[in-house]
Amino acid sequence: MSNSNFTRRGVLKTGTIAGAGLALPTYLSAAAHEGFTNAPTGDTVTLGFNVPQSGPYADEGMDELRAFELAVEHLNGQGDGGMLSTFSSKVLDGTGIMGKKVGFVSGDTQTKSDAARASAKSMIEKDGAIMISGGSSSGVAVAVQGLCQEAGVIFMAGLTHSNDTTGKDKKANGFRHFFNAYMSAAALAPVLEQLYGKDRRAYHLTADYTWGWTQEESIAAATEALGWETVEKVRTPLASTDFSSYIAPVLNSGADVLVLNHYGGNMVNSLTNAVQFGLREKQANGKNFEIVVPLYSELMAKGAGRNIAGIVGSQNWDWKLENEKGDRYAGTNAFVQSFGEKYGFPPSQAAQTCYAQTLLYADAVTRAGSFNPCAVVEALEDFEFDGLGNGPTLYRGGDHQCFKDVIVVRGKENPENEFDLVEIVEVTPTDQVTYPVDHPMFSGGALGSCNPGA
Amino acid sequence: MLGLTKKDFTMFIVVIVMVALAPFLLNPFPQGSSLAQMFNAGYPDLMQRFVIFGILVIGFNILFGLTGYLSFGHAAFLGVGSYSAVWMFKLLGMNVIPGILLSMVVAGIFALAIGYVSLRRSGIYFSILTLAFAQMSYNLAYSVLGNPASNFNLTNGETGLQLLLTDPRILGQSTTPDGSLPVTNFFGIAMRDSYDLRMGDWLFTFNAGYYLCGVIMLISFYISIRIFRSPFGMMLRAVKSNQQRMNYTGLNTKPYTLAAFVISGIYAGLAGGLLSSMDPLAGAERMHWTASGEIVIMAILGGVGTLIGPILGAGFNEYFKNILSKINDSVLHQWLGFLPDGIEDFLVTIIHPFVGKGWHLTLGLLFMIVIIFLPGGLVQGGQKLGRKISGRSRRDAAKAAEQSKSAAE
Amino acid sequence: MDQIILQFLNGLDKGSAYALIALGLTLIFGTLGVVNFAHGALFMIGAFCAVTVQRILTLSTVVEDPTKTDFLGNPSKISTPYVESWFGPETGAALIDWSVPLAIVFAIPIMVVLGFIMERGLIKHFYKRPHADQILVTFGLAIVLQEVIKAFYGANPIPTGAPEVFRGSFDFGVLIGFDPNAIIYPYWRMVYFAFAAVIIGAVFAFLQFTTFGMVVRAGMADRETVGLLGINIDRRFTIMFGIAAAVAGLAGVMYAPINSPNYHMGMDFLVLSFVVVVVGGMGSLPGAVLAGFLLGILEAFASMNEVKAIFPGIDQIIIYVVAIIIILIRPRGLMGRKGVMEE
Amino acid sequence: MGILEVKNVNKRFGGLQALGDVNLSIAEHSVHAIIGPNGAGKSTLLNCLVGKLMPDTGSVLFDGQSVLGRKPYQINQMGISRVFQTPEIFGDLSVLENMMIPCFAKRDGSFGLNAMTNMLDDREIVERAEHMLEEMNMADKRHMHSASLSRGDKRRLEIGMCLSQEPRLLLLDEPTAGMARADTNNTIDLLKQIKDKRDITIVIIEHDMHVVFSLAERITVLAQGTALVEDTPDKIKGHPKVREAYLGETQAA
Repeated sequence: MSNSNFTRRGVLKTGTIAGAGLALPTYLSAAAHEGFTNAPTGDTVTLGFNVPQSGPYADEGMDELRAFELAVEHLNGQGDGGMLSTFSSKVLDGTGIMGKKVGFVSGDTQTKSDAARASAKSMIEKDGAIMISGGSSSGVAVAVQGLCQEAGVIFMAGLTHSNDTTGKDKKANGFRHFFNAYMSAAALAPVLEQLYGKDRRAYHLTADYTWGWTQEESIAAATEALGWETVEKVRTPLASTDFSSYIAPVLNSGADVLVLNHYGGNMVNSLTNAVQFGLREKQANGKNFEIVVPLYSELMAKGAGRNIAGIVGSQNWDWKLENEKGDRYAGTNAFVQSFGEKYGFPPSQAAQTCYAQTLLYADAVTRAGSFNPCAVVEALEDFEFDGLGNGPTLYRGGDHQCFKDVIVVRGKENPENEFDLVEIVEVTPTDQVTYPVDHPMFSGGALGSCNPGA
Repeated sequence: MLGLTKKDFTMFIVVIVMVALAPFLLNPFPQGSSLAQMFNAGYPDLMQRFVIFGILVIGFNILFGLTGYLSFGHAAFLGVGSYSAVWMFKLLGMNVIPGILLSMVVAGIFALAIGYVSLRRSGIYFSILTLAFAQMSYNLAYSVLGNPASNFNLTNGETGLQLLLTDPRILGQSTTPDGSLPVTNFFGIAMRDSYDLRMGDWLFTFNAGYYLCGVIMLISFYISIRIFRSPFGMMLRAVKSNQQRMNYTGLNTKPYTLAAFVISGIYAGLAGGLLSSMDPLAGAERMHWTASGEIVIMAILGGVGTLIGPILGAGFNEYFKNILSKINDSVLHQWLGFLPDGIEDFLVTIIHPFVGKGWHLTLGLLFMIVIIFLPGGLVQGGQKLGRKISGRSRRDAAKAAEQSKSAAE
Repeated sequence: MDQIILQFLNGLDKGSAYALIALGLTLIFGTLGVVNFAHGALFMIGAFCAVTVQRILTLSTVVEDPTKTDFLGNPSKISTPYVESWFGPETGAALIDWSVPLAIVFAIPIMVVLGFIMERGLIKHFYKRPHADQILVTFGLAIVLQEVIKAFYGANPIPTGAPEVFRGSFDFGVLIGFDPNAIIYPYWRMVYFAFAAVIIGAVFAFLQFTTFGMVVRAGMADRETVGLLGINIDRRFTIMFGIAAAVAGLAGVMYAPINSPNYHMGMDFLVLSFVVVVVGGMGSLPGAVLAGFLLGILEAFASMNEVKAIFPGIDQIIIYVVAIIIILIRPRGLMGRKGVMEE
Repeated sequence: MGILEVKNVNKRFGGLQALGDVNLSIAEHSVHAIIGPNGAGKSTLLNCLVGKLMPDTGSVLFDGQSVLGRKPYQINQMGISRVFQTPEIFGDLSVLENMMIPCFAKRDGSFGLNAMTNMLDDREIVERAEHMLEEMNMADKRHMHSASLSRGDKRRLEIGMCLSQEPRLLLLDEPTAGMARADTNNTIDLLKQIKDKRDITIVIIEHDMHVVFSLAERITVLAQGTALVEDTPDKIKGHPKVREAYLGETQAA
């Protein structure tokens, strides 16, 4: 099949006739020139921000969208520039990307694989988006990443923590800045040992879906390596709202640590239930009973209220990082400042990851000198950078995962204000959370080759 | 013609023309204009959805519209069909026909089993039975049947069943020479192939997958017309009207309702198979009760028991869902940019809660408005409108006649 | 054994939430003949009444504290709730602490009025329409209500704690001779169970022993005849709608400390409560309560590790399996009347 | 040996003996009325004949074959048609369609998956239905929505629907209940016509003595679940037992 131009009133806008072959439809027919999907033709370039706007993660999605808008502003030279000034790569100058003004479209993933793909498809097919970013769950990330691979656009993952995203479901066109379950486990293990000792018995409650399973596997492996024993791994239905019947047997099971592999509303409810049952005041095996929530977010802490006090978990980033841990984490304050000025509250880790991903994409395009996804992939692979708030970071070429320090946090006992919910306990350095590309927890998939589409 | 009455045939022709010309009809605004960005719907994914959900609701209407049995678990068949088709692409090859056929067969078997049990009850008890079966399927697909670590990973859980480079595909290739996944095709025509037609500022996209779905939708629609007009269809309406009389007229209602249930299940399976053929990933959310509820909503929105209603209802729902969720503040500002700043900001503030993250709110309000004011759905709305227009033109004609008469005098 | 007792307690507690919601749903269905898909939304609004009361009580005066800075480096703001400055810090703090029980007082009039508005403004136009239309319009209303709540309160759950005295749990096991910690149960859940029992008892007593209740019961059995007696049954039914809304709202208020309220909690309960109502039998109040407790208890037992080891994933589907079995064995649910909602 | 033989039929509802050892023999080609006071068990007996209820003990033979344990539609297919107290028709369908359905049932049996032909193209059925409508004097109403018919027309339609199946036994459950005198007389005339023209047995359950005595050839009186007497109308009129059980009650009422 071929693209054709058909002039009726003698007005010929573009003069391209070229084979499209096995291609997604291209709205901008010049795409065929360039040999890749949605090549920007005019003076703008369109990015697609696909975030949950309805459903339980809607607030997180809105925070991601705010960060995207901020990033677009900074790329276009508006506002205070945020992390552009601290970013180690200096090719971005506030004139958009390669001189093209950055525009964006947004959509709703609804935190459903199907809906997220439909939304991403409409961005690619209708709006001519050349990069898709965002999302707040791993199922969605994997599904949209697969779509972008097939369509020939770049996917810059938002919040996705499952090992699979850059493990068995990794794709050449997809990149993840956020950390993953293995890294959480590796970062938490030494802290847990230090806080609770080597002789502990853990009881896992796990949300019964892909992300829950990989986190359970990672945490169990890391804690067992410390000498902890895993008493039981219990799967809880995703749709559960009341976890009492899963929490009730914990205390009598011989366990003295409860690991909650839950996220979002599930985690808020299970933690609230656990605290209701008084687990935190109990003694088991002669020790204080403890609760661990391996993946933590500000919004979850907010939802759990004072139940979060004293609960240990891990984060990709925290807005207090630079203030408390020094200028290794440069960029943090610049970002918090410009986000806070605009929206009136500090950004979440989801916002930071989305902001950083947008800048990283823009930077890679500029360095590559092309919007061609394959050129971008090449520019991002094994790219080392600094100044985006996480300290020195490597985008590993073997699996498109970022490697950087992981933050271990704890819920504050007496928060001073509504933003000050967690305290940073420890920052686990990069080399402790790094794993080989062929680690068994990440095996089973292949990047494949980059797909430029048309 | 084609065994249809003249009226039905005319309607069928109108639908054929609409399906064939959809790429034009759905892209009324020139490419690149701000209205196009929001209101144009002529891109392949959405056009495919229009016709696929059309098939789904046409099938649902055969059950609900004719027999009055309200199934609240129809999404299960959609999901089962989707999974079957993807499995076919994984195991056999990327031609869509085996996948579509299998999805119909499997959904039919599923419908036979669920229908056989559920049709022992009627009314809301039937609805709850179908709901219970569908929710069971959903919950199992999401968790137990979808654990990648187990040997029995039928559905791949939350992520959804997807193609892998390592799939066998015994009649095709596991991987294309350049290392990517092969694409779904119909005897070599890739489903995502498109033909772009540029006319001045306008751009129209003709997508292979859309036309395949469109043809299948037309066949499904034709079959549904035939069923509506057949003795079988009359029996189904009789079931809805008076089951007691059916029984005392020597007719066994169970096989009639079961046949209707299975037919509509096959339609749903077909829709699922087509969804997977257009985009080979099947997610468990397709089976969630809200998805079943959406099918009911589409049917009632369009007009229950009417022939054309399901297509209108499906189109209405999909269109607003896709369009509303993509409007954000910067788009609003772009639209209303011609207004003075104060008024622009004010209007944006007013509209803001109803678009983007608020699209559910708008859709909910639209449902309520339609259902309150148009009990017969959009079809009734169309009839009312038609009557008003024809009424006015008749009045106008009468007036004109009178005037010419008085002028003659 | 201790596990069984423990899960039984859990079941009673889950069951009391199901029973309360199903009771209101059945009241509306039994009296008005309307299938109300917005009932879950009423439950959710009840929970948000608790949130709102908490918000009102914590409305604060804000003063800048120059000694500290906030995250942007500006002087940080110190807020003192008005109630603390009016009634003194201790009384004020106690009031805030007790915001959930206080919300009951606040929720009753709100829910009743909301019920009246819903019935007079929308539902009454749907008495003669098919059940499918009723389902759709109330479903639309449920979406609208929850989206309005989302627009005001966001999508994130909002922690709404129980009063301090009800935090923590009680060790039942010790009382009946088990080891410590074998059977522990949170105080607030016990309060919830007791509360549910009182509400259910009150509704039954109201229907059984008041003339108003007797007329309503007669109307549930045969609307036309009661209408012929010259009794304005419609007004009473409107009041019943208000009462049903209040029951759902109160169930929501008291549920707020158990799980932090969020805007979609109504939808989470909706399907379940319909299953409960149908299993109980359409139109039967005792059936709804019975089925609520039955399904709650079975759900609790199904989540035991020992049971899951035999039937993997049973806790995901138990409710539906039980519903299917009961409807097949008993065509009209546990206590349903013949001919109700069978067309 | 009659066409319908009811032997020792018993039916209990909890503590209530609805039918006690009922025996009944209905001769072919006769018009047989069953009368009795309210609660005598008339409806219960009828329901036992058509498969809606299952007697506790006893047998019901239609043309030598037992009807017990069969579903209503199977009993209908054996040749028993039932007319209800309030006309049961397909209110959402047109009059012609109402008439076509029993024609299909007669020709194609209890189930036919005839989904691809246009029903109006089935000339045989359409002609049969139209013919029956003419016989019922309803041909001009054939495109009407049947729910909008008058009660008398609904009754005619229902009887016509039953007749179009060419049943051997027609059961009528108080066919004139709630009718005005004129409609009642019309119905009587219609039933007389049917009796004269057709090779059919009619069993009629009736309250209205005027109807019973103008139609019936034999009458069975049911009281308190048992068949008191069976005889010709003339004999029944003067029967002391009947006066006591039946007329006595009507006088009191």
